[in-house]
Amino acid sequence: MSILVNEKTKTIVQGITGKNAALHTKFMIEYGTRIVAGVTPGKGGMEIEKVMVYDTVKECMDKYPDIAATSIWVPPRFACDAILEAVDAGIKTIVVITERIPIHDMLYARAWAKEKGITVIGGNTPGVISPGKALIGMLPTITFKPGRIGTVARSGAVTYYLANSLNLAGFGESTSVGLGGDPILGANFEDILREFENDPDTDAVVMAGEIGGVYEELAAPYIGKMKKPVIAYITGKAAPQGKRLGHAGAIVEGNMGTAKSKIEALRANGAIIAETFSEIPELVRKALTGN
Amino acid sequence: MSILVNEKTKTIVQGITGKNAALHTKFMIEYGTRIVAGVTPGKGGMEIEKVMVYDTVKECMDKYPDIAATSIWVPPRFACDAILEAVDAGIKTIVVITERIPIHDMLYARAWAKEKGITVIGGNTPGVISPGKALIGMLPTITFKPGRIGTVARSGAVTYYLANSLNLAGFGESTSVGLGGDPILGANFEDILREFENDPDTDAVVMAGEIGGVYEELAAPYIGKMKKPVIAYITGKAAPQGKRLGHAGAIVEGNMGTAKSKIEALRANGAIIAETFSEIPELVRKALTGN
Amino acid sequence: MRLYEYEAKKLFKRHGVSVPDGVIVDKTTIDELNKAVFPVVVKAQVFLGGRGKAGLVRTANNKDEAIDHINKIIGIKHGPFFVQKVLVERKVNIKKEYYLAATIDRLEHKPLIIACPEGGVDIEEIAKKNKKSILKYYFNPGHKIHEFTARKIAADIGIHGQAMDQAAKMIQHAYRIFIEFDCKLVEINPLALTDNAQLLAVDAKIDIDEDAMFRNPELKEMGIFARHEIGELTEREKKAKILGIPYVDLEGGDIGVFPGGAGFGIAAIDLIQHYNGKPANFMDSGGAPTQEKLRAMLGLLIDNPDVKAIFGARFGGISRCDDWAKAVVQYVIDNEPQKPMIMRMAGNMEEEGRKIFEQAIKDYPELFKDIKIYSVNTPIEKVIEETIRIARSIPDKNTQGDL
Amino acid sequence: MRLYEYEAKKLFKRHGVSVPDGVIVDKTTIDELNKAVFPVVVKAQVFLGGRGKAGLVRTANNKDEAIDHINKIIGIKHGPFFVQKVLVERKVNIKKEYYLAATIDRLEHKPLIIACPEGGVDIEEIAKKNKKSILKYYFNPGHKIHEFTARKIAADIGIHGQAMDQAAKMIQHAYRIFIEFDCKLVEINPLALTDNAQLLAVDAKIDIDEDAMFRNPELKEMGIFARHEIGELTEREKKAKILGIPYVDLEGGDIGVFPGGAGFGIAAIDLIQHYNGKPANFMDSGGAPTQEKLRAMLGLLIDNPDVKAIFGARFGGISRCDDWAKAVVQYVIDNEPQKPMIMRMAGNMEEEGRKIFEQAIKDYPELFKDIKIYSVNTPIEKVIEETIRIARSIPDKNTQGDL
Repeated sequence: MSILVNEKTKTIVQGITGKNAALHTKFMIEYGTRIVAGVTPGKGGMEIEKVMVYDTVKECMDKYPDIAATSIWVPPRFACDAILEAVDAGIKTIVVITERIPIHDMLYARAWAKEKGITVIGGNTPGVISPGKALIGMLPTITFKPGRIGTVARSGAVTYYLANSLNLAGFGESTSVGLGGDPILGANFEDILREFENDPDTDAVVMAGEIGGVYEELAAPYIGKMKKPVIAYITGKAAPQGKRLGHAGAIVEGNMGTAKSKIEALRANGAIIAETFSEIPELVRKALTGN
Repeated sequence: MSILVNEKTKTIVQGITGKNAALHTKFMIEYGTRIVAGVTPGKGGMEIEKVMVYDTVKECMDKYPDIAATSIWVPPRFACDAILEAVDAGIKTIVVITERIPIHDMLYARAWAKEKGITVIGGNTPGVISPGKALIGMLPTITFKPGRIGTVARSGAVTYYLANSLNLAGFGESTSVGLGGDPILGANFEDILREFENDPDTDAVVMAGEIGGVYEELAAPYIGKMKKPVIAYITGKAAPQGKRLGHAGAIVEGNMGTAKSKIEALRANGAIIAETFSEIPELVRKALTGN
Repeated sequence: MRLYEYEAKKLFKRHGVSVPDGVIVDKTTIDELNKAVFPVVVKAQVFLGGRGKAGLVRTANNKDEAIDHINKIIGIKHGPFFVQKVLVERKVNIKKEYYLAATIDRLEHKPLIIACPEGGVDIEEIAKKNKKSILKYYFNPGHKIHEFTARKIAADIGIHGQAMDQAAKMIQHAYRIFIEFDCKLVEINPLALTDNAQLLAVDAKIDIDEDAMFRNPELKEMGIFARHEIGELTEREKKAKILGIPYVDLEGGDIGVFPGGAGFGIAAIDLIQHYNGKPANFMDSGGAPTQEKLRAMLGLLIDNPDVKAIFGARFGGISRCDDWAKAVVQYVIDNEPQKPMIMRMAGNMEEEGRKIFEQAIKDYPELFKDIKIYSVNTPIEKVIEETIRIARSIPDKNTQGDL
Repeated sequence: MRLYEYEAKKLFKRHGVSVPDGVIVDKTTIDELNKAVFPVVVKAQVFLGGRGKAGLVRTANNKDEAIDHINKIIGIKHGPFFVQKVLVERKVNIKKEYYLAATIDRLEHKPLIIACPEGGVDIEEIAKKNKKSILKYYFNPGHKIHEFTARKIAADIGIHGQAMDQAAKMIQHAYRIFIEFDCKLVEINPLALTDNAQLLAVDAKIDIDEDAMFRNPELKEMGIFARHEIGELTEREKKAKILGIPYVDLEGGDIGVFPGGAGFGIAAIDLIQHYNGKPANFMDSGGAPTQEKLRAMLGLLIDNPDVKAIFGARFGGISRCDDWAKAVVQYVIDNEPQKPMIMRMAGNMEEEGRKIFEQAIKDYPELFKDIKIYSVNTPIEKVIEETIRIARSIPDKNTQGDL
């Protein structure tokens, strides 16, 4: 198994005619991802990497009713609409590569998806990979090896380093998920941790968070309930602090958002805290073997 | 019993400081309606007919958490907001006296109320009366007598004539409901027929519809399922016909909307059709006694 | 409230829905033709369909031809309407026609868009023949139309490629107009794809909710005001319109109907016909008529030479019987009408109203001799039957009313 | 992006939120004071709080006093900011102060309004002392604020009577500004009731989502453009800003950090500190940097005299290793930097990137002698430790990189 995507998942690419999307469509197909169609409004009928392009997601669904995942590569101002279109079509997993999506747009799209029980990963995610099975997004595939460790991180590059570090020590990944770097995200740590907890092919989870936002703190209570070990790596301990404007943020979020608050919340709920990438494999090994 | 309102129903008046609302507040109180508060934004602290005025519905609810009904008397442009305010506060029955509410406003308020399971009567309704118990609205109370016939009509005056006709023959009403004359209504015939069907103190229902709209046709299938007899009086057989602009209306509503289509739909589902007010009591009597 | 084609197109143009270039011309503004690009289509501005068959839509290749057409078309009677203005539009070469409309489904209580890959023809016929080709898209009240929905609609009716973006924008704009201007209907038929790949609203129908016009001041800026335009008005209907009274003359009637609200007005006409009487009019007093309005309503009936008798009824709800009685009494004293009036009064303040009539009868017995006032105790049908008898000049001398 | 108080108030005024009358003055526009109505309050325009205590908010009874204050205030350094402009506002007599804000709750993923019957004071203190007095109203994304909600908020914070309608309108307008201008924060503190029963936004804080500015052209019309203003920028930060590179100098550092995306940039700083090294900067290359941008990023580090060694890392995802290698090689060839560069390259197109470096080392052995390139097989921490060693001028001669 694995989570979110595997070798059977039929998937499409929204914004497939863009330069980057086209390039990574090629990479995804080469890796084994089952890309059955692409979408770019007004360009229906074209072919990109032998993938047929349609004008709308609905037309793809009419042709392949069992499409279960999509990735979104459109410019930021069109991203909200592309997500809504995928949600409306009922695609279960939506991976949003686009970065710098307006915050209010993302809140709106997120609420829609939530209401329909659809998983949105990102925006600004490098993607999701189930090594040896399939990739949705633009993760560098050579970095990942099949295995039984789930990883989830906010930053793209940190996702690569996590896998790299695990692989150098002989571990591999069941699935690696990039949550994305935008301020408002679809899925958060808790959503992905739940998936890993329920995945029979995942033995432990490595999560990497960073300064800012509240998703790490929000996930902490769930970690306390998990049976599988969670190794957490939080960056930003040495980062320069931004100042808040006004007081509303403090009223809503209190003291959340610092590396310290995140580490404390996670540790208090049983997460194992790593200080460097290199020590992660050893912490995983200890957690799994009990010594 | 009775439906929607009785002598125990705590109710408020929205727009109570208006001239008509104030006058009918007096009548309602005289009739026995339990009016516990009134609302006019910015006029909190006043008294109308010894009823305390508040700025918001929420303040009324804070004071009397068991308010179960309200009537709305505000000018049309404020009606949608007043309905939303009552829905938000969780008041179960909302009687909208205001007439000529913009159609799109009413669609919006109606959808909100429907989502929260709240009954909206009107707009442009003369109100609801459970004779001898309570009145919400501006129905002329002397016209109604306690009894076991439910009535529901679209037009205000027709509601009066129905009751008048029944009373002259010795019948009385469990509850009389004016659906209202606006093109988009909250509750429709079916909603009220369901209430009467479930009311142990109602033996038969008289409904009065008229040319235009689709509410009579929509109610017909439910009448076919009812155990209680329904006597229907439909006006507009001789009325001059308005012409539709464009074709969209015909595509959506087909041939509905004429007195003929309504009478046919109702008769086909077992409703007893009356031709005049005067013959209604006899039809009721026959339906109840079986001869 | 229906808009003329040229008004609807003006609104379209201001809000992002492309229409053919055109000018509006009446007898006094022929010079507007100088702005036209020929060849043009000259289209009579009336609410009724079937303009083409009636010769009210004509092509002109130059100004002289256009003037010729205009002179022929203006003044023609089409159904109940006299043509007063024509829209002179650049002729477009149509490659493909579609149907697009936004309206309200009163069964579902939702706005919807209706679209069809075929347009320009009788869409109701298509709807009957091939129901599947009529596509419906429902919206939740208060929700906006998303871009992807507009694209989906465009794709569903077969608009692809370059035109798709145009179509999606047009669909969005049309729906926004529908919502923002509180429309009951926005219909584009045909929505045309021209031979140079432009999408244009070649015909336009808009019906606006008059009750919401207060929040659309832009209509006033455009010279569009609230009005009645159901058909050609009779002189009396025009007078009623000026007085603000919904009123319709019924042909061949001899009983003037002076009802309370619209609902009973409709019932009264039915009942008069049921007893083989001939109602002369439909009328609506509105919610709580002033005494001036009530007197004006009575005046319309009294002044109608065809009216032999007046049937009146007031069930006091929000409008009180005593106010009604005062208005009637004052009218009679002021105008000394020579027609019988048979009326029934019941409901709120009935007692007070009765006293007003009793006093008036005592004070002016001569003026009130043909006026009968019934109370809540007499069924309305009896009052109607009595009115019909009186109108037929066979008054039953034994029936004197309840006063 | 934060707005200055005067910018926020300008936006307020244009969109229905009342503010005190005022003019904005700098050293070159003292004449603006002729429009002021005295007495006035002279307020320094800086992003940092605590202006009152710092003497940056002063009352003036006439023009001379105002000029005197302005001359004293402009140029003062407040925190990292130099005061450049002052807002000169008519002094209002405040009867009661409230707190009002709209922001986004990232826990709930919803916009909300925060209101408090107390304002003008330290609201965070109030929030700690009396949590119940801080009222929160959540909204569904995309839904508008209803009038009744605005009235409810006004009533909840104790605004009744005549001021209620004003308050409700202000709350609605403020929320609409929050939504329509894609704000992260709109804060009015205090929202003041004056002694003549007017409600005014006496202070105003707005933070706008820069990523949505494309759809708010009105900001540009108002002279508000995208910008950085977190604190006072160093010369190097200013240069980076002009180049479009997110860059922050870190005091006392000697290792230039040339990372991939922002996420790893943050991690790299932590790791350097973890191994007791001293990072000189934070930097973010953005999603898929051009070769020009990469070369400019390197230039910023090379030109910094404090930087002894450069730590670079590229994990090829959307941006490819070969592009990165080309940029680095070209920079070295063009600029002949005299600093050691220790770099790791892994991911997409790693093989192609490696070949580019191999070729360059073969072609320009002298230029590349202090440049070490590690591959995916060396843990990043080893590369960092090596960089720190080199920066401390104790290079381990045995470590030659993986090429």
